[in-house]
Amino acid sequence: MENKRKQEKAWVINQTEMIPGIMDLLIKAPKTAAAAAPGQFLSLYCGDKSRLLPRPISICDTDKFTGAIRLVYRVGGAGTEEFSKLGPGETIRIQGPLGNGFPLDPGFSSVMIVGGGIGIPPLLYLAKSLHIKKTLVMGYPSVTYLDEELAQHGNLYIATEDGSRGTKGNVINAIEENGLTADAIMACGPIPMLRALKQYGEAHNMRVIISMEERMACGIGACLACVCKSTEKDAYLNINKKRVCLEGPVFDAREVEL
Amino acid sequence: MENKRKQEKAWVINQTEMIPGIMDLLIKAPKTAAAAAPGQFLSLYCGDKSRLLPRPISICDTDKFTGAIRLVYRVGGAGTEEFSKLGPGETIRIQGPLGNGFPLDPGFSSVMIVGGGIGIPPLLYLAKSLHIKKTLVMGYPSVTYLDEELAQHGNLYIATEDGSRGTKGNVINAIEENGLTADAIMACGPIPMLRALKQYGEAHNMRVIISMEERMACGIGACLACVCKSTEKDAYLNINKKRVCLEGPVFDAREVEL
Amino acid sequence: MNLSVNIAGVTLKNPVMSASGTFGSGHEFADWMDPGKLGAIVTKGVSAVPWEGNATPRVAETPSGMLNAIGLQNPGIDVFVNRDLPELEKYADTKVIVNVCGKTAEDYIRVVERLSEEPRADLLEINISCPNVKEGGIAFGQNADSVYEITKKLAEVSKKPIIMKLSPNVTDITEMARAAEAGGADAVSLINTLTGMKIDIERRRPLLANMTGGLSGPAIRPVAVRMVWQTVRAVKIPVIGMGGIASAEDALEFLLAGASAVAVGTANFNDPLTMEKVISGIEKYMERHGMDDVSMLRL
Amino acid sequence: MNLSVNIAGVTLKNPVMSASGTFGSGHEFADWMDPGKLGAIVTKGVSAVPWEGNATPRVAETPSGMLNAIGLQNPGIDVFVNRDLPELEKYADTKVIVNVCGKTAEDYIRVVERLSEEPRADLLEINISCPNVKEGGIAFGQNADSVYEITKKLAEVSKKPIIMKLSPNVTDITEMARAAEAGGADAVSLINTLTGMKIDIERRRPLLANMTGGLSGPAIRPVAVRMVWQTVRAVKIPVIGMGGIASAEDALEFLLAGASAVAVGTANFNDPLTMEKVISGIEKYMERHGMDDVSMLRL
Ligand SMILES: Cc1cc2nc3c(=O)[nH]c(=O)nc-3n(C[C@H](O)[C@H](O)[C@H](O)COP(=O)(O)OP(=O)(O)OC[C@H]3O[C@@H](n4cnc5c(N)ncnc54)[C@H](O)[C@@H]3O)c2cc1C
Ligand SMILES: Cc1cc2nc3c(=O)[nH]c(=O)nc-3n(C[C@H](O)[C@H](O)[C@H](O)COP(=O)(O)OP(=O)(O)OC[C@H]3O[C@@H](n4cnc5c(N)ncnc54)[C@H](O)[C@@H]3O)c2cc1C
Ligand SMILES: Cc1cc2nc3c(=O)[nH]c(=O)nc-3n(C[C@H](O)[C@H](O)[C@H](O)COP(=O)(O)O)c2cc1C
Ligand SMILES: Cc1cc2nc3c(=O)[nH]c(=O)nc-3n(C[C@H](O)[C@H](O)[C@H](O)COP(=O)(O)O)c2cc1C
Ligand code: FES
Ligand code: FES
Repeated sequence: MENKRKQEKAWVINQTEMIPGIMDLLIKAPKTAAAAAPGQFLSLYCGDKSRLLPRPISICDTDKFTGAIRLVYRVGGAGTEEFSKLGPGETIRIQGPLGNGFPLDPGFSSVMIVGGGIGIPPLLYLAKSLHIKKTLVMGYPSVTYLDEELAQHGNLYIATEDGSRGTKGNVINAIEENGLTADAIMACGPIPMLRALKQYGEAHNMRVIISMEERMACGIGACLACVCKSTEKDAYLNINKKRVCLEGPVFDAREVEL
Repeated sequence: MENKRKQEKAWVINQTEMIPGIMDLLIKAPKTAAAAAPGQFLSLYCGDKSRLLPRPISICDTDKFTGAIRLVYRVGGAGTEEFSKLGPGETIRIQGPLGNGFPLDPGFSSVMIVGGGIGIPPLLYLAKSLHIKKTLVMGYPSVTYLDEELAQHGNLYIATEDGSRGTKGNVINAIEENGLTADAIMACGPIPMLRALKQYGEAHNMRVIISMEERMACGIGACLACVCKSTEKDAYLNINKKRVCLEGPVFDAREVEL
Repeated sequence: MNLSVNIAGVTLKNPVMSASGTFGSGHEFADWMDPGKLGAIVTKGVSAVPWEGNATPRVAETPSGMLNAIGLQNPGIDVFVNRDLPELEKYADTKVIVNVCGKTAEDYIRVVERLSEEPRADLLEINISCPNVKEGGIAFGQNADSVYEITKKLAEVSKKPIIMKLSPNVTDITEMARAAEAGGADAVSLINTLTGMKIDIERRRPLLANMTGGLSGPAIRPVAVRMVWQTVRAVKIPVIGMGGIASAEDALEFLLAGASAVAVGTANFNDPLTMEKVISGIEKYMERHGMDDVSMLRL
Repeated sequence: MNLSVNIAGVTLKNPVMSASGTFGSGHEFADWMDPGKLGAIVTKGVSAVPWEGNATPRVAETPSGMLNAIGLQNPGIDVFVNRDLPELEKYADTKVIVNVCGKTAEDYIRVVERLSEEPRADLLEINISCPNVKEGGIAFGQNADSVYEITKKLAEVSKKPIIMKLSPNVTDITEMARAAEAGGADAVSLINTLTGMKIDIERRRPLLANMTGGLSGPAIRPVAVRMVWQTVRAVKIPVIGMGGIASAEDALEFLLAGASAVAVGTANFNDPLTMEKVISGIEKYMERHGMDDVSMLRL
């Protein structure tokens, strides 16, 4: 068989801690980078043999010219802990790009890009790649990250839970406080945020496009681990479920139950 | 409780491949080095969490002043493969020194130190530390290693299976060919070699002191994985067995069944 | 060198197959490896009607293993036969083993009868060992009498050879294997997953929505090798071995133990090329040991 | 903060103990950790007369686990009582649980009667689940009737509370636990090892001299947690949980599942400080979750 896709052994170009607990990893993986689109993700594999399952991490940015991919991730469990130790020249096994990203020619002319917490990284790549009118709304617990870079791609509004910057509260508070409007919302973040945005979109007649998360095993549609509930019967699965890894992670909010 | 012993996090000073498949690892582990004696071994722990059991490796040399320990080992399975990748500045978890080493004040005045294959490394430390008349006999499959260093501590006779150096054949052939004699034999190597030396010693009325190997789990006498058969009932175990890790690895050949 | 093996009259070009449920309906992995290289493709369990499966989280990682509680989600036999099975035509050289699940004996019978008419289904693997569904599944597989009963019913209606897939969650695997043989099974496959559980200590509740799940991956390999070894020595029908195979060396443990063929499951999630590596690694081992037929591996 | 737990009338200052067979007779580890910090020391299985155990190799490494087939080598009850038990006097604050093995019911009875007279033996753990001996051991533990019978006999003669140690190599662990409870057990402990096997593909034979061995370590933890969870919900007597505990987080899974105490085995071989870390980690977790009694952990 020709034209098969392969896991890539990526080289670490650099890695820094952006803010406590959040790492900024730059890897060189030309084949994967070449195919990547905003909203897609990679499966990252651990070196430690006791950890078999991939860690899905969204593509935060790519440089197609140098073949670099940027990943921004939170150190939570053992796998991300392992990744956080990687230094320049070390390698990491990756598979991707996986899933369906955000529509880049979406058929509307203005969009609010809304991110929350560790859902923010893929939105940088999206903001860079989407050439329509963009307003950015990012919610953080307290310390902000990626905000300066995001601000280069549209007006940026910030919400922090502790009120240390921008609107005190969540992204909805920031949207309302600043009276922001757009034809549509594209969002990534925790489920409660996505749920609130879906309602907000319905109330304001805006299309809402969201990126979902679920625990995965294969990352390529084969194991049915990562399903979310869909409002309609999925054409392929023949039940009211969709695979986050294959039909998603990006869905029209109307398609899925939150 | 005071005076407890602890696993030590050792720093890799340097590692090189001596001959294909045999690594020469120098680590800094001052507490362990301070207590070490020839014939004792260390438990080396893997970084990879899927591999739980320690790898017992004999102490090839120590420098009490710098706190360095030298280990020479063959890359066989996954654990030694992992160790072979360690570079300067990296760390490895060790426990030791473990077991009982060779008698350094043995009550006889000349000794033949006999090694075979990967049993040779501990004999360098022994040769360095034993201040009686020493003759060294080392058997290799083909390519020799550690021979130059060994030769600094006594007359060295070499046997190679393929005859590429020294006597063609095994260590017994070398002993006989060169008409070597001594009051006693101290040896480390494969069981067939030890068995032959035991017989040779009985025939020639020489005391034979050997270092044994067995698969281990605890390395400190608690699990009873590593027993060998003993000729007499062991005072502690109350059966005809001895623990290689605690009563050994060095035994008088008369004590054990080979 | 002859790698081909015969399972109940069906010749597989090599003894390596996918483990059911880890390989979708056979084509999901096609971008990442060549399903046509396999001795057989084993498809995800299919039932008489579409099944929703369990709530998420459906998987959890465990040391050298994973828990799954997919709950046999599947699109139902109609879609499977009309859409998925034809997709596999393109791997003409590779046999197709369809994994069958059901809640009642009638469910199984319906699916088996339907598949009996499908030329692309070479063998049927009957899952009586899924720990993740409330009814059916493992309930059939943990008692020798019911293993015998269900096997007998299916053997009577099936026009394809049937492989009974056994559960390791039993006191004596050989008893189940003998019951399957007595009931007319053409082969047995083992092991399905060991029932396990992981507790999320921060959220203070079981991590899987289903509470318990099936443990698979290298962690369970020693149990699987032991059960295959015992079963091979207890029955005359072929034994298909699986459980934690992630390399050719692992597969060889099963083949040496006497398995006629092996399946790879969880390891595909870590590296889609695992099965291709297993096939070439078996070849290299045989070469190195001067064996020209895969049957020589058996101890 | 109260870490103490009560097992059958015996108070352990904390719920952490060594797993039998991995901790010698209690003092082997004393250079490397402080046995006096444990809630209880559980000693290696002891029988009426000295046992030779199996031939070597007795252990093999497996992914995130190990196989052992020590075969219950032990110096016999006389030496144990006269030499090893007095050694444990120095850990006055730590309870002693003596693990008992036998080939026949009479063997067990002899040892239990003897230990009944020993003040330093606080509790007896009856090993009816060792997969590595030909007679006795697991044979008693894989059938509810024989679990009941042996428990009943021992409960009658024992002056110490008895803990029946259950085998995971059964179809339904709760059945065994209920049989032990009905027979008069004061507690149950689980799990002993899962029977497994590893084949040395280069030497073309089982790696362990005994062919099969018992699988332990983190690999089996999900199975152990599941069985403890089920057992806690099936019996009223305390359940001591073990199987793959290597950290406080792991131990907490068992305590949340409802275990009254936990034992650490294989992990001691990797790091002798494991049990001390488990104790302090449990404390920290309780602090963080505002719990002042270890009994609050149970879900
Ligand atoms: C499509 C997608 C994109 C993601 N993008 C990012 C990102 O850009 N940055 C980022 O920080 N995080 C992202 N996540 C979450 C990230 O996958 C988890 O934080 C990570 O897998 C945790 O691994 P661990 O080893 O730290 O945790 P462990 O607890 O050791 O992981 C154990 C297992 O659970 C899985 N798991 C644990 N938490 C999650 C989770 N929240 N979602 C999915 N699987 C989980 C792991 O993948 C692993 O298989 C994304 C998740 C998905 C599904
Ligand atoms: C007291 C003692 C001293 C030793 N000194 C040396 C030495 O100085 N240099 C050297 O090269 N080798 C030495 N060995 C052998 C060395 O321990 C093994 O080669 C090593 O453990 C293999 O580990 P692995 O990860 O490569 O193999 P794997 O096959 O991955 O090991 C799996 C398990 O089996 C054990 N194992 C495998 N082979 C052996 C063996 N031959 N002996 C004991 N356990 C084994 C491992 O420790 C591990 O627990 C010594 C062994 C003992 C008992
Ligand atoms: C995600 C997942 C889904 C599974 N689904 C099925 C299934 O539908 N039918 C079945 O018989 N076995 C199923 N199994 C069990 C596997 O086929 C196999 O028996 C088991 O996982 C052991 O092999 P492994 O360790 O190589 O994964 C599934 C296993 C996993 C991990
Ligand atoms: C080397 C070894 C020896 C063991 N010996 C005994 C024993 O004598 N009696 C017993 O009841 N269990 C014995 N076991 C089982 C352990 O006590 C424990 O139940 C099992 O190993 C699971 O715990 P772990 O995963 O923490 O090791 C032994 C286990 C090992 C690894
Ligand atoms: S992770 Fe396997 S189907 Fe999505
Ligand atoms: S390795 Fe445990 S007693 Fe020697």
